[in-house]
Amino acid sequence: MNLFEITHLTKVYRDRTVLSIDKLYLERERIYAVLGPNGAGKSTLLRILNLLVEPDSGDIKFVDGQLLKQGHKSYDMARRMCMVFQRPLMFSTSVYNNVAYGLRLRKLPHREIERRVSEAIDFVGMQDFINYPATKLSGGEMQRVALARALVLRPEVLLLDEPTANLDPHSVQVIEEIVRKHHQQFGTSVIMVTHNLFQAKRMADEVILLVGGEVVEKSNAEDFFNNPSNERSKAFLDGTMVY
Amino acid sequence: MNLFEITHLTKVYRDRTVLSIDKLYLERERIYAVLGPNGAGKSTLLRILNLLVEPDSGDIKFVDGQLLKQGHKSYDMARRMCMVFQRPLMFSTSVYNNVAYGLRLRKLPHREIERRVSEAIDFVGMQDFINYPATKLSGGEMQRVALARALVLRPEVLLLDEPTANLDPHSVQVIEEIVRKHHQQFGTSVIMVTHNLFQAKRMADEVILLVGGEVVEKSNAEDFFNNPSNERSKAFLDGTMVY
Amino acid sequence: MDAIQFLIQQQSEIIEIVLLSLLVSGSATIISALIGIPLGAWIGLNNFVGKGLLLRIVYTLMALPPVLAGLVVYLILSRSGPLGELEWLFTPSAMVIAQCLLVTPIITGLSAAAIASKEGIIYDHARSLGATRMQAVWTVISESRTGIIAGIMTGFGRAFAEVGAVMLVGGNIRHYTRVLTTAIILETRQGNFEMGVALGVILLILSFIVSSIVLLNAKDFNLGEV
Amino acid sequence: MDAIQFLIQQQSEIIEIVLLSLLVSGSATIISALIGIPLGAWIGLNNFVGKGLLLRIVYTLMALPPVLAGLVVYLILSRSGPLGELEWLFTPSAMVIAQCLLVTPIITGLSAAAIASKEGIIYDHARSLGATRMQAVWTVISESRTGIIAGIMTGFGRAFAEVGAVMLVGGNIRHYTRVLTTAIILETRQGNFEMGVALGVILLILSFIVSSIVLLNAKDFNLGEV
Amino acid sequence: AEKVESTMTLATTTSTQDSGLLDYLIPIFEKEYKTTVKVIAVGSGQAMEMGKKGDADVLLVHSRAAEDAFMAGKFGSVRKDVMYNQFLIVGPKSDPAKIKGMTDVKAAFKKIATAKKKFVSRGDNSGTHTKELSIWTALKVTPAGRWYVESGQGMGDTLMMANEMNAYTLTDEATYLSWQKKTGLKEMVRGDKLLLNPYGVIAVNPAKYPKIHNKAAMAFVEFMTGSKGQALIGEFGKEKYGKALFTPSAK
Ligand SMILES: Nc1ncnc2c1ncn2[C@@H]1O[C@H](COP(=O)(O)OP(=O)(O)OP(=O)(O)O)[C@@H](O)[C@H]1O
Ligand SMILES: Nc1ncnc2c1ncn2[C@@H]1O[C@H](COP(=O)(O)OP(=O)(O)OP(=O)(O)O)[C@@H](O)[C@H]1O
Ligand SMILES: [Mg+2]
Ligand SMILES: [Mg+2]
Repeated sequence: MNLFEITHLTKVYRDRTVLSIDKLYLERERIYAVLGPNGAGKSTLLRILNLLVEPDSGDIKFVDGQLLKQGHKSYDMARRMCMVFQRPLMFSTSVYNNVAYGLRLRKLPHREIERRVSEAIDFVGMQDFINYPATKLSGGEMQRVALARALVLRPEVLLLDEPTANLDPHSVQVIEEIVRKHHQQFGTSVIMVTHNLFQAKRMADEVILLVGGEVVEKSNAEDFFNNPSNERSKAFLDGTMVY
Repeated sequence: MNLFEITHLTKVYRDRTVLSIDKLYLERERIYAVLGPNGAGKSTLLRILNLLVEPDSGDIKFVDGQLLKQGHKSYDMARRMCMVFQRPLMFSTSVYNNVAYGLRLRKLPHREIERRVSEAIDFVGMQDFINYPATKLSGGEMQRVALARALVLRPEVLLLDEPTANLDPHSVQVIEEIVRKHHQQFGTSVIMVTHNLFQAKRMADEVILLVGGEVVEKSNAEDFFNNPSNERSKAFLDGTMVY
Repeated sequence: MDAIQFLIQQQSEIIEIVLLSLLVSGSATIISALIGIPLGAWIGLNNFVGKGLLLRIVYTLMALPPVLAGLVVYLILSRSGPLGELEWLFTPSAMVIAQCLLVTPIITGLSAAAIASKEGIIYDHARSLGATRMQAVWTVISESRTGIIAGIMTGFGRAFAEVGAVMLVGGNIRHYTRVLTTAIILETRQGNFEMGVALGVILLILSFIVSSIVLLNAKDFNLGEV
Repeated sequence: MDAIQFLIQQQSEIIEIVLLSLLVSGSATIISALIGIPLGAWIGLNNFVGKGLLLRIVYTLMALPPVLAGLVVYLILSRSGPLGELEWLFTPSAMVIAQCLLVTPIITGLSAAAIASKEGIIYDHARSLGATRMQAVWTVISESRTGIIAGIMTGFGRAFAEVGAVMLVGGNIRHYTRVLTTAIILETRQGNFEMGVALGVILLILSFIVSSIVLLNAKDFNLGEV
Repeated sequence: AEKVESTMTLATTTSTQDSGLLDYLIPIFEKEYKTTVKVIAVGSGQAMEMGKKGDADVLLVHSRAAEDAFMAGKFGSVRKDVMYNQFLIVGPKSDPAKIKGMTDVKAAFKKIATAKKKFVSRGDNSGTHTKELSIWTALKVTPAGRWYVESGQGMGDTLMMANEMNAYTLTDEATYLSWQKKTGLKEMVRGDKLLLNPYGVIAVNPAKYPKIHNKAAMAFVEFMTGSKGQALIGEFGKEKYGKALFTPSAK
């Protein structure tokens, strides 16, 4: 069974087709890096996978069922994934409550929540900020909390939209380590958008290059970085691509 | 004359001293990179320089006058700088109007505004989006517009807070080029916060390393990257620093 | 001075009036909030055909004159009206209904505006963390609470201060449906302006207490910090 | 049907009443907006000692009963009052003043809430792009306009629908200070309920037109898109 | 007619406006004296308070005791009787207290009180309410209990309320007639001389407030109590109700 089977997906904003994917199959329990220039449709793709945005056409199969079929959406399936946004929004309450949010929705026992939230906050190195108002955090601190908020739910799929863009080099390592550990321990599938080619190299099993809403290349990470099969991939990697 | 002469600067948030700089002199017409872990106080420093946040103590001299003296602020001087925020906010209007904002405030002639705005939008590669609602842009597109909105004003000082964090590799190059050009052409002083060490290496004349609100090292970029004089700098560069 | 003396003499009657005022306007506000906040959230969060028209109607009804609201409820509850059987006319229940007509559009319209002006992305964040539709709406409401609380206070103020509707459907019956505003009118019509003002001041003091309690929850005002 | 026939016969008088209603409530709303929006912006943007108290007072005054507002203005403008010299009692000016007392707190409180709930960082962005304090406040107001417009509409609705204040200080003088709401009261008092309702409907239609115009500017509602 | 100020403020009770009397008289007066009358219709008490504060130039009210106190306080310069109409006891057609046709108002009140049948009182110190209270006082009865409802409202509203509650009430004839179609209440008791409802016209004393439009006020007093005004009053209502609503009574 595949993780996602995306077919004939299109999304139009204001008469511009920002996403147009004819066929894209993703496997389970892997780490995908989605690369591509600004405005390529990366965030839009993640949002569609999480059923936050309705595409103009297209169906999506998810593991054992139909996530999206002819406009009919299965929110129960979407709940098995979790997204960390590119510009994460903090709920105007404490860091603790932000991280506990998803667990409370799931009505877990109080004790369990407390344990898991503390653990997740420790993971991302925010233990000193547990009672801090989350909206007052620095950019990097917010990104960590946003990640903890997702990890604490142990979703089957993690959708990460540039999750380390505002982190310092050491924190990037730490966070990558955490994601990798989750991936190994729980078999979490990860789809991460990143502009950091080194990160993609370090983390990804597979790379997807999106340009202008289309999948230009999808291949094994090693191949992608060492022998890009495609002119545009090569240009992207060289940083010479002009969009 | 120095660009900034910062003395005895402290900022306390909720009983935590997040910034404490005894003495920091910055020179004119140079590019400074401010490095440091998340929560080090980098953004807070920029905000204070732009008089957006009031420090708890400290004075700041700016070029030929006193920017901040015993709580007395000179907003006229602050207007000679321009800041690009870490999480830039778009005014809910078109890209054009966002970029024209500062020029309109300055009551420039209509023609002049039109010319300079188009030029700035071209610079950052957003010409196709000139009438697009700015709040609908992708993360990277917003960062470009935010940069254009600042550059168009040709300020004496550019305060950039992780201005390329969400940009794709090629765009990073383009934007760096633009900043460098502005710097050379107009003698703009630049202070940029970045987590991208390569960027700092490429761009900066001088590097300032902030850790825990304190200036750990301030030195010539070459020296900093090749022979960090300080244990903590070394650790930061190696990515082994644990905060 | 006379007015104050009089107030003291009439203490027990005034307490009765005050309690009924709070009960009627309080109930009307709560009921209206239970209708208006979800409705406002729905309008604020969704785009649909006819949204503009619906909003315009809501905003129009903000200007519903109390007398008209009263008249409509009166004609419905009157013995000759469709719900005459209930015998609700000239009871506190009728007053609550009439005030709901006035307050619901206010809370709906202001909740819709409060929610629409908050970042649209709150809902998405909640959903992506596994919230059901209802839970996500609740999160949006809770994040927009400053505006919604302002709406609730505006609605309460409207109910608490209005007289046209409660006068008509309540009848200002002594010891039964007399509230502060109808008492003020009664005094004014008799030329006892000082008494009118004195009762008005009592009303404002009560409203001050209510707003003090309610504002505690409006976090965006940062009332904790200075 | 009678009511409609009557309305047609009385056309010119009704037009006169409608125009005065719009003039009085419109002026009161504009004046209140000119006071309330800057004041609300100031409260919403700043933290200062006494902010909580000030907010509570503003929210309290939202519940100012029209009759009380009318009474206060009456006592001030009365020949025996401090401003009796002006001879403003029973003129449209007096009605505008009394309605301003009712509307200003509403617009102030709702503007403050709208601005406080928007991202605080709007002001900073404006300043960093070289806006003066005033220009930055203006930017914040403009970005919070959905909430502020809702506040203005609420205030207008309040003025347009209220009767207690205009009745007291205007006197409901035919051809001079009679507005829609006082006309409704007059008809109701005479038992002409149909006429009362008919005038009420006219009032609502006018309010619908006003809200249609005003809502065009409330961008967050995304009325353009569906 | 002599020259008077161009405007004048008349404070009056709602009954004169609501019955249509003023809409009928005022235009004639205005034309005759080339002046504009601002009619402010409020409660009797409020009208007199307006006189005391100098906000009205002339009053047309019906609350004899209060009017006398007003004159004694030198708030008015002239007071004259203008007209009277009748108070009636009205009630539901079923007439549960069996008072229909009685002419002795006290006896009728007594019957209502003993049978504890619903009675709606204005309860607002208006002329009508004062009259009602004087009857209870004469009977040495303190009305209280569930049957005795104090509405605290105007006459029209009180009539509506009595109708909804199947209750009796005391009303002036003018208001009763104009509301008759709405309420279906029936006339029960009339004709007792206790039930006369005299209206007076008072010119506010210009000595207190020099800005009072006294000439116009005096002209109005003259007009209302003069032969022309009195004749007009005697005619008013005949067309619509088949009988005059007010009886002229100027001496
Ligand atoms: N709600 C929207 N309304 C209109 N246009 C939109 C909307 N969301 C996205 N777009 C446009 O669609 C295109 C794709 O956006 P998307 O956010 O998916 O890009 P991205 O690949 O994530 O880019 P970045 O690297 O800059 O984050 C962009 O050009 C953007 O302007
Ligand atoms: N308004 C505020 N209220 C409370 N604490 C604040 C506020 N602003 C910043 N802080 C705290 O001050 C510290 C420094 O914040 P700052 O934003 O300057 O960090 P930074 O160096 O820019 O970090 P990053 O790399 O994550 O952007 C952080 O720990 C942050 O939580
Ligand atoms: Mg993106
Ligand atoms: Mg920062």
